[in-house]
Amino acid sequence: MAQLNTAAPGVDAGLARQLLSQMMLIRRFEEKAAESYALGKIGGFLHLYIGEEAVAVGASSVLRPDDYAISAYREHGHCLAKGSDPRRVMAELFGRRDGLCHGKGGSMHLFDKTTNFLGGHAIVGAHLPLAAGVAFAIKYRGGDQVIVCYFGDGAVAQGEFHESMNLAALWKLPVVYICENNRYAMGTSIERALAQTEIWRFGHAYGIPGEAVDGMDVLAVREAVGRAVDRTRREQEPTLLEARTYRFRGHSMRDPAGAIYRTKEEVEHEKQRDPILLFRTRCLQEGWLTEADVKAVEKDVNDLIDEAVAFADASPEPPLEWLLTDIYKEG
Amino acid sequence: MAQLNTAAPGVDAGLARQLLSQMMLIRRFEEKAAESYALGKIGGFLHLYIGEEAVAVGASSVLRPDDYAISAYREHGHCLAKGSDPRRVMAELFGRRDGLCHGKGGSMHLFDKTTNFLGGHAIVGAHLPLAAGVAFAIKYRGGDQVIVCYFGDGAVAQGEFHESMNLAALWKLPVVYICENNRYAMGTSIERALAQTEIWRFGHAYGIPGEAVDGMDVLAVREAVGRAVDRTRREQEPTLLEARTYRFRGHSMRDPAGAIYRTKEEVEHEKQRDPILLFRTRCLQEGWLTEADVKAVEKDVNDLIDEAVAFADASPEPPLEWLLTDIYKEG
Amino acid sequence: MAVMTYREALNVALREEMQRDPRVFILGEEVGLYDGAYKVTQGLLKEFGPKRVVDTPICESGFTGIGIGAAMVGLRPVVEMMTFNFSILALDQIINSAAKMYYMSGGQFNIPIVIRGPGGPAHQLAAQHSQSMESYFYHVPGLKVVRPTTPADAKGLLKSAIRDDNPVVFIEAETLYPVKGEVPDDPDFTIPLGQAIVRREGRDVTVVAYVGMMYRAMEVAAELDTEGLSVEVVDPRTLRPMDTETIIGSVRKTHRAVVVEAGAGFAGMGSEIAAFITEQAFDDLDAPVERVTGANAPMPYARNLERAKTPSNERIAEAIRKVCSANGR
Amino acid sequence: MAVMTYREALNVALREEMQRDPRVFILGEEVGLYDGAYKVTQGLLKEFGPKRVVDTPICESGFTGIGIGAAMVGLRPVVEMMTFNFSILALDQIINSAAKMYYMSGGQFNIPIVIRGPGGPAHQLAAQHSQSMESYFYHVPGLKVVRPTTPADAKGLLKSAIRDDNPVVFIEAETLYPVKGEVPDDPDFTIPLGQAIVRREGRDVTVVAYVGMMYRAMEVAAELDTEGLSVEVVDPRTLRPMDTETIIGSVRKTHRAVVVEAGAGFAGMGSEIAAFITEQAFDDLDAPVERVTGANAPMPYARNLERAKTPSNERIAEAIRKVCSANGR
Ligand SMILES: Cc1ncc(C[n+]2csc(CCOP(=O)(O)OP(=O)(O)O)c2C)c(N)n1
Ligand SMILES: Cc1ncc(C[n+]2csc(CCOP(=O)(O)OP(=O)(O)O)c2C)c(N)n1
Ligand SMILES: [Mg+2]
Ligand SMILES: [Mg+2]
Repeated sequence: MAQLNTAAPGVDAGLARQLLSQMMLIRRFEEKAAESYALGKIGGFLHLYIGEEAVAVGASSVLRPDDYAISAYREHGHCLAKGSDPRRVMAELFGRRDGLCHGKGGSMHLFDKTTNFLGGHAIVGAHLPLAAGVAFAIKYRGGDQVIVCYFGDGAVAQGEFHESMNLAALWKLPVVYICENNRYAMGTSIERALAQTEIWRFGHAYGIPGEAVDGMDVLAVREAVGRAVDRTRREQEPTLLEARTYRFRGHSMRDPAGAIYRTKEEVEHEKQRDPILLFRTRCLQEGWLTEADVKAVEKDVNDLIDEAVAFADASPEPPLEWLLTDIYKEG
Repeated sequence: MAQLNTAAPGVDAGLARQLLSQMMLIRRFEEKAAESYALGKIGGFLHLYIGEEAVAVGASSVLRPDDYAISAYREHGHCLAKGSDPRRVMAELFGRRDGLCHGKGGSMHLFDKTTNFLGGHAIVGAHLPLAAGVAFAIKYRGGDQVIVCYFGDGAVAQGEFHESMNLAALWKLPVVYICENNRYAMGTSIERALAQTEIWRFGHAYGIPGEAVDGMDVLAVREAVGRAVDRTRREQEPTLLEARTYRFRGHSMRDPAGAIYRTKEEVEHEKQRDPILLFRTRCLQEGWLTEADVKAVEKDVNDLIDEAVAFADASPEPPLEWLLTDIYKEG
Repeated sequence: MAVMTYREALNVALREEMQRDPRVFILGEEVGLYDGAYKVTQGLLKEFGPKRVVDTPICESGFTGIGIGAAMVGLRPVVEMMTFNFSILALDQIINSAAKMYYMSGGQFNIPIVIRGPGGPAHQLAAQHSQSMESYFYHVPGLKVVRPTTPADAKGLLKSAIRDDNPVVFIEAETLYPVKGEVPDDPDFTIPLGQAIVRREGRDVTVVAYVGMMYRAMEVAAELDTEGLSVEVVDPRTLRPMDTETIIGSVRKTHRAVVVEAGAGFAGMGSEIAAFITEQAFDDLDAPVERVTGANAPMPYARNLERAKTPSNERIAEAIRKVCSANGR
Repeated sequence: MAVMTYREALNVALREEMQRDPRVFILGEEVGLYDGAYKVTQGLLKEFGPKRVVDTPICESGFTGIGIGAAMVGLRPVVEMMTFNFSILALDQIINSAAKMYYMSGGQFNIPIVIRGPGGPAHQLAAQHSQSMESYFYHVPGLKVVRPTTPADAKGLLKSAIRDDNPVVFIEAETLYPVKGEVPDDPDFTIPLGQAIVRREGRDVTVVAYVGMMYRAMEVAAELDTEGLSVEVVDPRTLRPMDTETIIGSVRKTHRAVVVEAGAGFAGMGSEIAAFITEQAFDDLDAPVERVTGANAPMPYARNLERAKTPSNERIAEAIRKVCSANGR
């Protein structure tokens, strides 16, 4: 089995536990969401993040609470990693009153003002300019926050990718763009979508520094994003990171196998690099955690997610009048 | 005064006369159009090409009649260089029945099916995908034509630039993109619009070969476009050329001076590199043409354009019923 | 006649037209290797190869522009929008390039393109993925706009759209893909664009409805029959050009009209239909035209709110009863 | 009261609101160094500096998205579309991001943004640069849509739009920029969004019209006065939310209505206005509502065709006479 050997300065038991526990929380959340989808408790599109947890967790671990994050529709992990209450996230997936968005947004449109998580956007590419706009506002106000913008490899073909890179570079906006390159946009591999498959290189044209990072290695992500965030915060300039990752499931619950466009062997091969297994092994090897620690984390996570499901289940449907609220803000 | 010294293999009196005469024709056409605009015979927006003639003329001189060309709204020169009858082009500007488009298109929407000139598009950036589509059709049919797509530096910030580059490179489409970099998009200099001002370098990211060329030197343009067209025709792959040029007038007749955003000195300096003066001098120096030849060309051109104006003037307004024709093509 | 689904009928139409005319090709996201996100293009890559069934990256404006450019020089592209929600990114190309080119060029360059894909409210897809997109198109001179309701219409209208020399926006109903019906086998079977159809004859009131709402109207009509109300249901099928004649003819007979639409009501298709009915049949009308429309809200995710967003059978029935009771029937 | 042009009134509104609220800034093509393609932002760069008056490259989707992102976290951007024709490139951002965000987020993120610029038919700008763009917006829940007719309205409504907590699409009339009128000086003068105004009282017929068509309606009303026809002219000013009350009130008084609009008629704003008038005042109407609209064609370049495209005074007068003669006045 594959192993992680990146340098790990400054990692201690506390950090290791935090990273492992967040990744496991997201994984467990997603598994339960899939179950609930099968039970008909969640409807619509459900895009699971399973296999990609190291990106959200590694990246979020270097953000301040007042930093912002924004994402597309495969955003449960980003939202949870930024600190949202799993109960309210699950309730949103269930379309219930106590959901983050009171049941109006659903899986693809999670928003959490309390954690500065800015959505949850389902038009591929459209949130890249929004991220630049948030960065614009940060700069306008003279703040020192940054915004992290997650997007898929599929968004790179979209014109708004280019418009955003150009504007962010031209105006020196503090946004860290993180492309989660899982090599497929639905059934289209990057080779069939992009004339340039080394996505971070697109930054060159705009003078945007960037790099590719192993998105299955939470510490590698943490380091790369850490560097990027520091630089972006300091220089007030964008960065483009490419996190190389893989989704273990289909594109959404409606593409359960994801088997038309990729081989079983490929999927099995990639699963050898499960970011959670890899990091757990590393934690044990390095002595950051014991088997007992890991078990405890696992139990805590399971309890939390069971609680989230129970909470979501118990939350009532939104009242019918809410169909017509939140359309216009009054006064 | 500046001089042209590019190597000029294969230039003879015939070619020299052709190039000079076309550039002068376009120049004279534009001057007369400006006059006619002042007289109220032309309305709306009128974008003059004065100063940039070497690009259209150099490029068109290497195209076959069955090759295509497409452009934006500053396209009188491209249309004329591709072979349209100046009388019908002028009549279109006048909004008359005998105009290329029967008066429905006007200055910004010249189309000529007989010369394979595909417009005349006024949404910045929007014709770049159209060009790729024409190239797609060429390839689909197994033809060996190319399409030349002219666009301004302003279009580079637009998302469709990126989408077009990516698709053309990915699918290996025979389109020669020629960016006419006149350093301004209306009042916005490229430095204020683009994080990368060496526009041809944008090709790198997509693996599109390209180069910058002196757009004031008709022979240099001819050579560079010649090479690009040969390569594109042979390899069925796109090319991105950046022709460095300058518009001597304002953005349109409504911005007559173009003086808010650039200095008089800059404009005067650039006028020293008037492509027509430069090429005329060269022709005389090299002995391709005599003073008498040049005079004769000048006279022919003046006559042609006087005739074009007379023709346009004499052409009636389109009949009112035409308001409602050409909306749908009947089976 | 074969019985097949709406989805299959579309698939057959595409296949037949591709067999018939080598200039026809398909372009869009996941249309090939994946066999279509909604499987409408299933098997076509296998039959016609990658030259004619072309998978694109995600760049709606770019690939729609490619289709329009190809159509300028004589190909006949069928561009699939994975769902019509994404067509908004290509709207400039569809409206400023496709719809206007024939006019701007003074009749030189017509654009024989079909832009097709699923649209309308779907199941819990929320605000950005579940909406009636026809409103962005039917106002636009130069476009034709089709919304097919039955499998037979899906086939016959799509074939006409592909053979049409103009840009046709062809919005299928995402929720109707599995619906079955009889479909003529004849490869020359087509349904002309711009012809409405009377789905059900009736004496007391005309209900105008298309796609999903047509099925609801038919259910309601059957129910109300038992109450002694005779409902005529007219399906425009093509929204532009609109077959006002058939609709007006029906209203002149029934003297009452209800228009049903799934989309938001303010300035929707129903507004135009109500307006032209009133204009052309004012003296025949015994009551103002009633509109039953989707709520003027974005689409919510929660199931109960979603259900409340779109006209229910109850609301349709209520509107019918209301117009029928006005000025005594 | 000062007399100033529509353009100046807009300029003053921008200046006052920028002085009042440091969160307000302007973003768009040529708004700064060039002082605005139509000079609406003249002098603002000089007064407020490049931080608050931001020139953008040509990328409507990108810079509108930047505005929306900035609004998400509390700024109050005014995004200029050089002309509204180009807003079609930003339509996804305006509709899918700005209009829906407050709803999708369950009331967490409202988007206080104004998208403004000139729109409507202009002079010989042809199909792609001369069109009534409001039809892409007024159907959309979550947006407010304003079309100011007079200099005072331009000022008062723009100030309200900037202070509004929702996305407002503010479409000025390109041809009205030089029109002069009295404008209140008070920096606290605003006109609430969603309030129509009766421009002229009359007894016999209600004409609903806005921007350029309002001026034509007023001219026609004055002419017809000499024929003994008393015309009331109502200007909605805001298209969404529409002040149906004022319009219906007027129709209940006059019993007749004509709606005038510059844009193409099929499924235009006039369809909705005609529809709700008929719905709400059916029994008060002595004749069907007449619509006088632009031709259902793209905008031609030739001067004579262009003139024929948009409703003339003659056509407006004819429609008024027609409704007034129906069922005897
Ligand atoms: C503009 C647009 N076009 C198409 C879609 C449909 N769609 C949803 S997700 C997706 C694939 C995106 O892939 P990628 O960006 O790589 O993200 P991933 O799903 O791999 O996380 C597509 C085509 C969409 N949502 N938006
Ligand atoms: C999408 C779009 N946005 C804005 C405009 C208005 N506009 C017309 S020309 C122009 C400048 C274009 O500059 P460039 O591409 O460099 O061409 P040039 O005029 O220099 O030839 C602008 C902003 C437009 N026509 N289309
Ligand atoms: Mg992907
Ligand atoms: Mg330029």
